[in-house]
Amino acid sequence: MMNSVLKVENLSISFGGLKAVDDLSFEIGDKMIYGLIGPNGAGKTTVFNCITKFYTPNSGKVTFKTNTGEQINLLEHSVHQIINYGLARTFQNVELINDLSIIDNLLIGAHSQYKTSALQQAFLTPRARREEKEHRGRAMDILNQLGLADKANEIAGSQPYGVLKNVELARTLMSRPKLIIIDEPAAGLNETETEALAEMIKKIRDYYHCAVLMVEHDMGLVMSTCERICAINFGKKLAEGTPDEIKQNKEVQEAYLGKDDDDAEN
Amino acid sequence: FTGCGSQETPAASSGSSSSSSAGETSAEAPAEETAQGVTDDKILIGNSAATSGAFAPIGLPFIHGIESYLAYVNEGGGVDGRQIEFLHYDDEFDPALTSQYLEKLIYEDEVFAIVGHFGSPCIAATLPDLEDSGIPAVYFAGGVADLYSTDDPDRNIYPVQPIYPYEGKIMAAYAVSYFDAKTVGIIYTNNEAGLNTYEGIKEQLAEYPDIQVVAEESVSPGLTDATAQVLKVKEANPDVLVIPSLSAELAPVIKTMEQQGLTDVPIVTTYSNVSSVFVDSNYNEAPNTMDNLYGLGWVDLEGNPAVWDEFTKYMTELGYEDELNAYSATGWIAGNFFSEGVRRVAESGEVLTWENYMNALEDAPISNPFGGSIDFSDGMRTGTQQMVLSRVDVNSPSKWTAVSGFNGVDDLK
Amino acid sequence: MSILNKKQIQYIIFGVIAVLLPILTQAKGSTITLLASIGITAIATLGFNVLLGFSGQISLGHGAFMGLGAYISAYFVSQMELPFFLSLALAAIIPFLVGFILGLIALRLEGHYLAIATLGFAVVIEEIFAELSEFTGGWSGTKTTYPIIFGHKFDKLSVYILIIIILVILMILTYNFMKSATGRALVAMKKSEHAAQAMGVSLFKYKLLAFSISTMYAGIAGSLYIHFFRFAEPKLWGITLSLDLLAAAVIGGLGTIGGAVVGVAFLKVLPTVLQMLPVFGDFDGLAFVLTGVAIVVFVMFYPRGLINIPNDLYHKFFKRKRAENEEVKA
Amino acid sequence: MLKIKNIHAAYGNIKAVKGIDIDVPSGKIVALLGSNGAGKTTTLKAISGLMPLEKGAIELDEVPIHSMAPEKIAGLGIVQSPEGRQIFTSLTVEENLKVGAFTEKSREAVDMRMKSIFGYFPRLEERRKQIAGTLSGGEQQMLAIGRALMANPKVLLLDEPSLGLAPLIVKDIFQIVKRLNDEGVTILIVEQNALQTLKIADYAYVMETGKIILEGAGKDLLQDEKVIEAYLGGNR
Amino acid sequence: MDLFLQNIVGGLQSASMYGLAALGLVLIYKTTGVINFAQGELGMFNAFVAAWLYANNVPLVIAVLLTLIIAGIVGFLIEWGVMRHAVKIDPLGKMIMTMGFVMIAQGLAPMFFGNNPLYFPKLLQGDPINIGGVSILPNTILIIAITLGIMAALFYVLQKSKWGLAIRVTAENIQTAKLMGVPTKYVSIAVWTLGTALGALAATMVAPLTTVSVTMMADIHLKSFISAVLGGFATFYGPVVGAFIIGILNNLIGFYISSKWATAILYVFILIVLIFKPTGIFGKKHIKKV
Ligand SMILES: Nc1ncnc2c1ncn2[C@@H]1O[C@H](COP(=O)(O)OP(=O)(O)OP(=O)(O)O)[C@@H](O)[C@H]1O
Ligand SMILES: Nc1ncnc2c1ncn2[C@@H]1O[C@H](COP(=O)(O)OP(=O)(O)OP(=O)(O)O)[C@@H](O)[C@H]1O
Ligand SMILES: [Mg+2]
Ligand SMILES: [Mg+2]
Repeated sequence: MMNSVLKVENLSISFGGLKAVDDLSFEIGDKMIYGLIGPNGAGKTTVFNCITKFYTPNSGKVTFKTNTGEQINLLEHSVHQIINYGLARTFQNVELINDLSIIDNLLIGAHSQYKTSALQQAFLTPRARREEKEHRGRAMDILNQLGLADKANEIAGSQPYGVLKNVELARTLMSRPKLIIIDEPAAGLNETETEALAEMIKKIRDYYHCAVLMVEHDMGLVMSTCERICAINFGKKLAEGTPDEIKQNKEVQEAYLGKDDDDAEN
Repeated sequence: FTGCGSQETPAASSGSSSSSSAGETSAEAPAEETAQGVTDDKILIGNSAATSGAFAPIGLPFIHGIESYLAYVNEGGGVDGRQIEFLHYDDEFDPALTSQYLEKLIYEDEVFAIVGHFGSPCIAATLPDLEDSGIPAVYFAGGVADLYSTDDPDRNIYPVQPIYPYEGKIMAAYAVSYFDAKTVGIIYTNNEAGLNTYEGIKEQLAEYPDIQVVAEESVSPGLTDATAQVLKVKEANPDVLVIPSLSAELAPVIKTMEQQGLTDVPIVTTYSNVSSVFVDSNYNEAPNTMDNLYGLGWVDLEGNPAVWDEFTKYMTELGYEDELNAYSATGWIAGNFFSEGVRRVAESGEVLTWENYMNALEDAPISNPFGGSIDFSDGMRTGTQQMVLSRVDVNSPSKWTAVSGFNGVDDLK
Repeated sequence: MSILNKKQIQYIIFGVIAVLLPILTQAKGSTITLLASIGITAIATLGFNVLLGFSGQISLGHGAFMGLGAYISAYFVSQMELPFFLSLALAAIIPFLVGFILGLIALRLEGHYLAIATLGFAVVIEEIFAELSEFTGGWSGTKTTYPIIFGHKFDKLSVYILIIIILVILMILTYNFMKSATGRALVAMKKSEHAAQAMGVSLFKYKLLAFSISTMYAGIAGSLYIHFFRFAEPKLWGITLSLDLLAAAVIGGLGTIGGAVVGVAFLKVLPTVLQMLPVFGDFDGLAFVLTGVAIVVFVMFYPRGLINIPNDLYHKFFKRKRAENEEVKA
Repeated sequence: MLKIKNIHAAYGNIKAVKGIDIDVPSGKIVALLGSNGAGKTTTLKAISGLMPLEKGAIELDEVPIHSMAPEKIAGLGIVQSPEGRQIFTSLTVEENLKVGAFTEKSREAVDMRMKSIFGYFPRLEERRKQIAGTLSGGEQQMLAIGRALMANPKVLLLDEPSLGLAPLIVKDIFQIVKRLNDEGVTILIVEQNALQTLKIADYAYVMETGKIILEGAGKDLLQDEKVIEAYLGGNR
Repeated sequence: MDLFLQNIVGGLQSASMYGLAALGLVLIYKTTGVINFAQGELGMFNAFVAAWLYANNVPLVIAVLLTLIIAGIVGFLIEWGVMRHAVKIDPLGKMIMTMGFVMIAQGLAPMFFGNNPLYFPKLLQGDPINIGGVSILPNTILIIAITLGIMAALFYVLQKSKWGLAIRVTAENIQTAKLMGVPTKYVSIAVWTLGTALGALAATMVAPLTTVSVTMMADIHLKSFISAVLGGFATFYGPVVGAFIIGILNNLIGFYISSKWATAILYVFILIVLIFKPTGIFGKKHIKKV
């Protein structure tokens, strides 16, 4: 048994008659970059939503190893609690607060870290000030790491898509996560940008010591960053393995990648 | 905190601009100066009343009635050579605004008197301020119970209109004595006016041992349908039905009565509805019910044709010919009551001070140009206490005819 | 210069001016009444702004909470003879708790549904105000006096000063609060519930918090109202008042502290000024119509609120210069 | 056919497009490439009339269209599949498609087109009654493209059509674009996937910070590795 | 039993008017996201127009038709003159603008038509018809029929026709709707025109029950808003059903429990319903996928 941070067992959910996720199991090791791939509508985003409790699955178990090393079943907790245990996410359609500055957006990511009460904050007690300063400093560090420091005070809404995706990524880090799950981080990026993103994801993992669960259609990114990949279709697992194993898998090729023949670019 | 001290002590007997007039009117007694707002040729009075928004249909005619009366007086040379000038602010029926404008009137515009303070909540909210200031306040367009008092000779408050609870008593007394009723039904509006009148009705009915109240229903302001209430009353089948509601609620109630076939029970309602406008705008939709509709009146518009003509003439002259209704008539009355006091002061040759003015008001009963009179002596501050009962009569010009004389509660026992 | 840029300092300066100006200019009583009325309503609007401007929920029942504060305060001062400040505190705490309980029930609702639920509450409360005559004086209303604080009997001006002091304190607290983590959580919740939840913001908790805080402000405003005007009756606290709070918050500038004051001032001063003008004032009802027109026009041209006018003007006049400077540098 | 002449456009103080010229000849595929925030989307918005011009002109068959209302421009046959999908989330898939054909009077034509779109994207047919907001990201993208096709456009503007689509479907998309073009539709396509795009494009423009910095025939650019590396963020 | 039914029938009449007003409200809301606070007061103003026409000897039916046309023009002018130019303003701001219209309508009505309440008759005169012990006015039947007819027409248009689709997409995303060639301008003009006319129709029907006065629509407007919320803004039948529930319950509570507490009890009831159905009885939760 490997040392896993997240273990999904027999997860199922259906909408009406549609089985969006069907008896799916997989497991992510500590500080591992893990890929979840599959055709459109295969159920990837739905898996994310189940893990983070935006949806309540019909059955299954999601075990997460928290910051304190405790094993908990995420399904027994509610949406806003998930991040407290060290699991943060991004969204397929970027969900930032458009009229706040980028640094404020990051601070929202640190929400679960604040210990002072609303009253203390209103009265600007020394503790509240200290705390605010500390988180602000941390946010700047993260922006520095991700090369966004010069944009810290820009209003999020005026930034191009690519930047916003990175800000969302940065925001997850504010919660000192053990695992971040990211939905299509490379969508809308060109190849150079995607490569930079690949580096960034690896750096995040190394620097912040967290595991990454990623859904992505850009096979360049997936194959170059992920240590293990799970391919699903119709909510069911097609295959799981190393990037090479997945690339060679006939079923995955058929359902998702397409035959290698005209893919000269790969 | 001293900044406002000067404002809190109004010049009860000293008007800034009036020292010369004092010398003229009573050269022998230079100690006495005219009150604020009075000059040689002018008396400034004022009020605050809602003339916009939902209450404009009442406030505007009322103000126009006052203006008409003053035009009438001023055209005749004013009172004792003084023209009466009238200042008015629109408080939108918001007590906070009333309070603000009242201060402006008393301490900044320095009017001689407040004439026709308007609207129950606005009156209630500012009554303490009025009393504190000591300024004569004549006529209140509203019937809040606080206006009523019988034992305070120093009170500078002179209500003229009937006060709700008292009107309720007269209503009940008429209902019992005129219709010889044994059972009474009541439908009242669930607001300040309705509830206070209702309490007066109940109080009076309690005095008759053998009278039974068989239905007490309440309607909410602005309703369009009173089926539940009317059916309840219909079931109870009272000898007479008392509805102390204003026209906005009375209209839907009688129309529902017509629809539900409850057309033969006599209805007694408040004086506010006794106007041609009410009949004109409702009769066609509820003819059978309204043939049995009676209303109190504290004035008899047709009883004194000379006054009516005068009233009509000046209203028309000022361009208010569309507003010849009960509200404008009350404005006229307000103007009349105020002027009467000034006239009396002038006749007795005294200086126009608040003190003298108020004494003059209390001197003798003041008669209402449209009938009836009010006595302010010995601390009586009760508003009108005698009322007539009229019945809807589509053939008369005012659409109502009196069926009784002016009676008070005691007269009806 | 930099210290003047601090919002808290600006609010204090505003307060000092609001107090000194009428005293120095020897303003008349009615001006003080107007200013006090603005101050009181601004407090309630400030709270309303926390609810609507920051957390994005609409209530049409806040007038009722103001009424609750007013009656509580009058009752404890006049009937129970408690000190004024204790009554004021109760007039803040009890509406806070009632708001909390109503919030527990109503906050499953959103948008107009919440608006109507709170409106329903307001109607029921109004009915109760009218019925509980021992406590509220029923339809005839209730009266109380100017407050007596530490044996010192207040008068109109001193109550006004008290109102401004409380307003400024609340402005500062609200500002701090809105700039804090909690404030950001509210804003996040308003803009994207999903994102907020994923970041650990409990929608329920924060909606409830915003709601109860705003009802608390309304309670404080109500208490000050009754101790300034010394009279209250049930109709005062109805939907008209709630809509006024809503309008003031939007016209002044949603989600801004100063906007609450500016919006209320606009709505209160405009009719008074229009009435004083020669032609408009003489024509009955015209001032009312023009107030309506002004609301339409100002919202249309300043949808982000009147509070932004100075800023916009500043940009209009200094912008060009700045752009030129930058051109030169580049 | 579609000519863009020296247009400028800005969001408040932010100048997003600073004087660009683009020519989209009839029956051709023209690609508009460039990095994030270059102003590509803004250009497409300007063509569709959603973005007022500060300066410049846009002409369709010599007729200026830049001061026309967006719905008029759509009526002329210039139809866009916008960035970020912008599907109507509360409507069903089928209703979304019907809105796409709003300017079409004939019912049969609408039914026919819907059928052909279901041919391109069978997934949409399976989900015709599903509320569009609950579709997966890729499904929504298919719907956005399908909806644009429903209008039977003369000029089709595609803003990053391959975004969020699985590799297999991406291939399909480019094939569909090619096929539409063969059927006579003029196409202006914005894409991050520069290599694939250049393969099918007749001509391409490259934007950076609001200006065109490079243009040329698709094949020529594709051959020029330096260009691709420097401006298009691609490498082999 | 008769009394029970009589109470229900009595409620239907008011309910229909809440329903009609609610339809106008929902129509405008669905397209523009704006709660038109002025719906009732514009209706009031138009009722004055109708009463004035009638008083000047215009035949009743023509007076009503003319009024509807004038109301339509008023709605058109509001959209064309003001709302259209307020593109950048969020619905909340627009809502406040409609509050400005309330003041304008309330202020202008007495200026144009005087301060007296005016008379306006029922569309259908005639004595109550007795059906199984329950009496009902022909006019009441007419009002109910009109309401249900308009509801059905709107339902059909919205759900089944291309224009219904146009209305819905304009409401959801006006920019993209334009991109699809939907003439959103006409859509908003059409709904403001129609919505205002519906308000006026409701007002001309209310007029005979009360009188034509500045305050005549205040309660109706409020109840129509509440009806829409109770039934849910999602459909056109929801608000009408909501209106009928309110109209009928109001009477039943008034008759069987207490007329004094009827309103309060009704609101508590609505509050409870909303807790269980947070988007109204026929409401749909707008799903936004993450
Ligand atoms: N709330 C819902 N109601 C109904 N169907 C849903 C719902 N959410 C998702 N689905 C359906 O479930 C399937 C899985 O959706 P999901 O978003 O998980 O796909 P995905 O793998 O993320 O696809 P993509 O790569 O296109 O984003 C899709 O077909 C989608 O239409
Ligand atoms: N609504 C807006 N408000 C302010 N600035 C904006 C807005 N939309 C875009 N911008 C800015 O305009 C510039 C051009 O943006 P545009 O969306 O046209 O770029 P793009 O080439 O489509 O980029 P991407 O590849 O990210 O889609 C960018 O600097 C962006 O930040
Ligand atoms: Mg997905
Ligand atoms: Mg773009």
